[in-house]
Amino acid sequence: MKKTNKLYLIFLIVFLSVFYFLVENQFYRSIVIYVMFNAINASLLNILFGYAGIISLGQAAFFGIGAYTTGILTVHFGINPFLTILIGAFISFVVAYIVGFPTLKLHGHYLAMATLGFGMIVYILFNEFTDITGGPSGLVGIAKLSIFGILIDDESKFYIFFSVIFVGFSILLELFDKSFYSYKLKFIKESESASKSFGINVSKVKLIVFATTSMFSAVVGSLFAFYSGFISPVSFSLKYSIDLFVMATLGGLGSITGGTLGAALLTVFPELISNFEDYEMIIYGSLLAIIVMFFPQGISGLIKKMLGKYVRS
Amino acid sequence: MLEVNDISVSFGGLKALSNVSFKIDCGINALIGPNGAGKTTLFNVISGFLKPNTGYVKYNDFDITALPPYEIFKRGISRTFQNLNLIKEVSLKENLYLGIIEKMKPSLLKDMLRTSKPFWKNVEAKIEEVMEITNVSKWGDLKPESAPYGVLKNFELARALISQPSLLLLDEPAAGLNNSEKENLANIINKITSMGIDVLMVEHDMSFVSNLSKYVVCLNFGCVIGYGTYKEIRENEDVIKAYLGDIDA
Amino acid sequence: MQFFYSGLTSGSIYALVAIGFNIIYNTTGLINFAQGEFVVLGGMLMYTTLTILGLPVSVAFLVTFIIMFIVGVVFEKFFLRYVKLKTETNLIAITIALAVIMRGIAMVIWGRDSLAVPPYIEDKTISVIGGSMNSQSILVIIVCFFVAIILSSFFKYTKYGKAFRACYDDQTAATICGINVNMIRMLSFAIASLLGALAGAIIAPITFVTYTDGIMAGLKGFAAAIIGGLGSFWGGLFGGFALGVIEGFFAFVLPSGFKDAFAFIILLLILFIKPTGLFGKKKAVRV
Amino acid sequence: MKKMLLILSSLIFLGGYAYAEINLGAIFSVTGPASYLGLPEKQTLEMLVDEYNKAGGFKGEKINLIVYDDKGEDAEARKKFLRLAQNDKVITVIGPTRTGPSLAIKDEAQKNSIPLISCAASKVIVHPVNKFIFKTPQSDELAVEKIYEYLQKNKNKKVAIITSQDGFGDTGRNALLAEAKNYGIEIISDERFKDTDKDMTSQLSKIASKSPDAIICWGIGPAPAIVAKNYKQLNIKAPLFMSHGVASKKFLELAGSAAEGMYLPAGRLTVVDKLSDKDKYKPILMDYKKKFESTYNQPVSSFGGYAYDAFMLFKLALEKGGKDKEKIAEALENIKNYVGSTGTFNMSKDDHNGLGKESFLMIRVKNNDWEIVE
Repeated sequence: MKKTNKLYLIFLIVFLSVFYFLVENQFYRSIVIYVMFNAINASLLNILFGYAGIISLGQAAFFGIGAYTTGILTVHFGINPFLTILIGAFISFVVAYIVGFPTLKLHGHYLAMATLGFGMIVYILFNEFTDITGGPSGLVGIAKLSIFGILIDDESKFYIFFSVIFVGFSILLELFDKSFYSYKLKFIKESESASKSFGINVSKVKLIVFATTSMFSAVVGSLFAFYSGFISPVSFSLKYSIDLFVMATLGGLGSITGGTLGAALLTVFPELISNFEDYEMIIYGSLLAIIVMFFPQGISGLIKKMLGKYVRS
Repeated sequence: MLEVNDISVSFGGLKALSNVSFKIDCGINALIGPNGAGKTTLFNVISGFLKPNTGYVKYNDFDITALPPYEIFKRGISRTFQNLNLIKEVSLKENLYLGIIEKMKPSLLKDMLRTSKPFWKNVEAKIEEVMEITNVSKWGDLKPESAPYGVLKNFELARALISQPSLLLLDEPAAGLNNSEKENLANIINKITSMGIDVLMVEHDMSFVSNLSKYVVCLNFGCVIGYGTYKEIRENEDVIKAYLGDIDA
Repeated sequence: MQFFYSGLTSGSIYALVAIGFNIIYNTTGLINFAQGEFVVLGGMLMYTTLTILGLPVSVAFLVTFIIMFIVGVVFEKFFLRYVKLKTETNLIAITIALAVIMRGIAMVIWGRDSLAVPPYIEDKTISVIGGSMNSQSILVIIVCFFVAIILSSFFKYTKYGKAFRACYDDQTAATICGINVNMIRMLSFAIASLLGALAGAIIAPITFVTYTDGIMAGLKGFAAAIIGGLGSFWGGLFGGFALGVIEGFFAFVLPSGFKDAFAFIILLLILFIKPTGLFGKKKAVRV
Repeated sequence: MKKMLLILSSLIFLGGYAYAEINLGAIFSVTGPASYLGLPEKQTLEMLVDEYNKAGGFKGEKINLIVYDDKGEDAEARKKFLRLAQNDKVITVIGPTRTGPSLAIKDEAQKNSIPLISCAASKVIVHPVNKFIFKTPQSDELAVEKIYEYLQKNKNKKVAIITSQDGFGDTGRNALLAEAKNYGIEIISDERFKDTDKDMTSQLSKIASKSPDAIICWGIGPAPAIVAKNYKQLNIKAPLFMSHGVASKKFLELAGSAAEGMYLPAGRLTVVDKLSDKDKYKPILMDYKKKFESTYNQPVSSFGGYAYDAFMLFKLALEKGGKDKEKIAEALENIKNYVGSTGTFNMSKDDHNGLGKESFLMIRVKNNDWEIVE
């Protein structure tokens, strides 16, 4: 039984609380909030991809389903915000289950293409049903969440609320990583034939993992809708799915801290170099290339090597 | 008791197996035959990886022909693979988890909340016991790529064993082993059968088969050309012809 | 019937990109996400050589091909080869990284506006049964078939072609038989880059060139390669035309906003029913 | 993670320390799909601020212009707005270029009570009216009314529309569908295209089969130029109308001979040299055109004009209301008949755009150049 990597979790809590008190400036808080959004999505993709070997290039679609369910239900039907999160999660689970059933029989590039195609279809539906989803000009005026009577409408309140959720999610992830169940995913990724002959119903397990990760993406999508108050299809396009793929790969596939580290780097870095726009793309691409070429295990692999035996993630 | 009845399989015109029928009972049984005789194809049919065109397979009078591999496992049939199917990312000990992951499941909640200490102790005990039988205990913490071939073979055997099957299918267990390793393997297989587990193995090495197996089935070009005790098979002309080729051809 | 002709035009673009995918897939088993960027660079180089430098058409094509050949070589030699851990995901990630770099360079050099390239042959519209075709798109379709014929014969009959295919089946075996695998991999990227450039160059007069075109071209080309069956050139060709005609058909029949959605739905159906595509070879999986 | 903390804290000191100056923020889509709109806007603003500072600035204080790129995405626009508001402590923000990003930062601007002068066209930005939110481009309704008036005069009743699937095309389509009724016009075909599409002949042949009196194509960038080429290829007889989104030399270059005889409503900037001398906009437009083309040696684009007006409005409000954000917002709201490059601005409590139909002229393409029709 592996020891839970408490050091990483403690570090997260310490960093988030110290950052809250040290930095009053809402801009930096919004950056950390965006890092947390990307970290959860990238970690979910890491489970799908790094653990179970399911190459999904359509995760932005489920993130979008959650956001749009919340957006549509609060703007057009005025349903209680919390309920919309549950509805969004449920819809996403069902859609993932139905789509996953035929898709997960595929492997490698075919699976990547099928999920990519699914993501494109959902993106086009967001664009086309203009009267409900607001089409390309998006959906304005999404209600705000209120917990125990406090309306979460500004950066600091959302920062606290979302940090709690993010830490909770990371703990859940950490426990999952050390649980017996995570071995099952690793076995499936490495050799489906061996797993099958030892009683693992491979297609069912893959389907459950795919549907659950999509459900979590939808929940985060709903929170994203509450946070930004305005959503448009642009943020749920193929570009975001590929960004998540790059974050998970850079962070380090198959290691629990991979998603978060990759998200942290790739959300903060563009802000640092944002004053030479013309060259931002070239710098971003070269950074990507260097890390993929020379740090194959991703950053978490790098940190593990540097810290040696202290941290066992 | 495994009953194979009138099994034939053809890959687009090529008849890999044609109306193979035989029954095997407890103890060590061997499936022999020259290369390309259809041994592995038959193995894949029994373990559910390949659906036959005709015929059926029954285990303890329960038809398992149409069952997917993981259902067949649940009925108590485990197998090893010809060219090693170990999980490289995890340590050899963790590879053994695969054998029991479906049999001994901790409640997801208890497992997540790290309060399942007794469960893990039980698992560790089982692993120690199985590693003891296949005497590979000291290799447990290594990754597959850093252990010798013989040890890997034993680990695959240990993985099949830990799932407490009633029938163990071994796909060329002795292939690639030197004599001392073969002897070691023979003792392990005897220990296994003494624990009440039947064995059906696909094997080339006649000396290995002779002193181990009680009952032998010989295949050639997809047909059964003889079955019985090892002595009967040795005298069977078809078998000799199949192996040594026609004297007057 | 016009949708059929418009389908053929856009289909031929997808087909050429799909063939580019297949070349790299055939020798390295890799999907090159930067294939769309080769198309963009091809078009942009034509713009520079033709409109700015005013070179004659044939010289312009030659210069573009030489530059793109070098780009393909550099792509493989200085990037792909230095990826330490060559897992499938890392190799896909490096092609994405290079796609971003090439897009950035294209933006810096050629700016953000779309660039118009003068047509290569006299631009007139030929009326065909039930619709009309532009002379330039007919040229595109002819070049498409021409390329498919050359490539499939190259891969089937020439010595070098067999070496390419050997690398795909088993790299170690190929090396033992004296095939310089690294050279073959480099050549495959160079040819794919050439092909991408050709696609970009011949469609530039019809559709202009913008530095952001690479994403959509790559995506549709990848879909076409999958429909036709990964690895087969004729598959790439027909997959491209099939995707083009399907899109044209749905744009004609349905409210045209949904045409892309239906093109992808068809793609998913093909993937579910026959994962190896129309012409793909079934890869036997040994247990 | 630790090293990231260091970088972030160093940024805090850099940001907060800007010496006493007037900070003007701007967000444009300098990269991404709408980059050919955002770039001229950024260049125009930088040019005007330079000129204003050289002429002594505001009572001796220089304007420190901070421009960020939102890549045409809402999340980026939101991040960059918060950076301007919190870090750079700007007193006004000009931009963004596209409708989506503008709507994304609308309520942030309100919360931080920072006046926002958007360069995006959609009416939704200024309806419902908000104290701090303004926009300089004409809204699509005005352009649509201009076209429908012209159609009504020539008694074309049956109209087919083909619009792009992005913010610009979407708002245009809503305006076209809504305004059709009050001009007695019947929309007989409603086609769409993506701005990355390369061939629209199937949509156009569907339209041709319905034999409309006129076709209106609403989109920006290269795609409408392809629509023009396909329109000529299918030699459809009905006249082709375009939106003000294509009123630029660039479009003529792309469409080439296919644009011949095409109609479109456009701001005066596009046809400035053809305006009669007594036109009151001519001097401003000629001055802007000369300065822009000499500084950047690129043809001036009407989208740059939106940034021009935004800065001029800000300058007027600054001179009247001083450096306080609230006062600037009030000053902006009461600007009356300011003659800008896009038209005459008459701001009011419930109209934060202030432009009338007269800001548009109906022009036609004649041998590769514009010709004023009315």
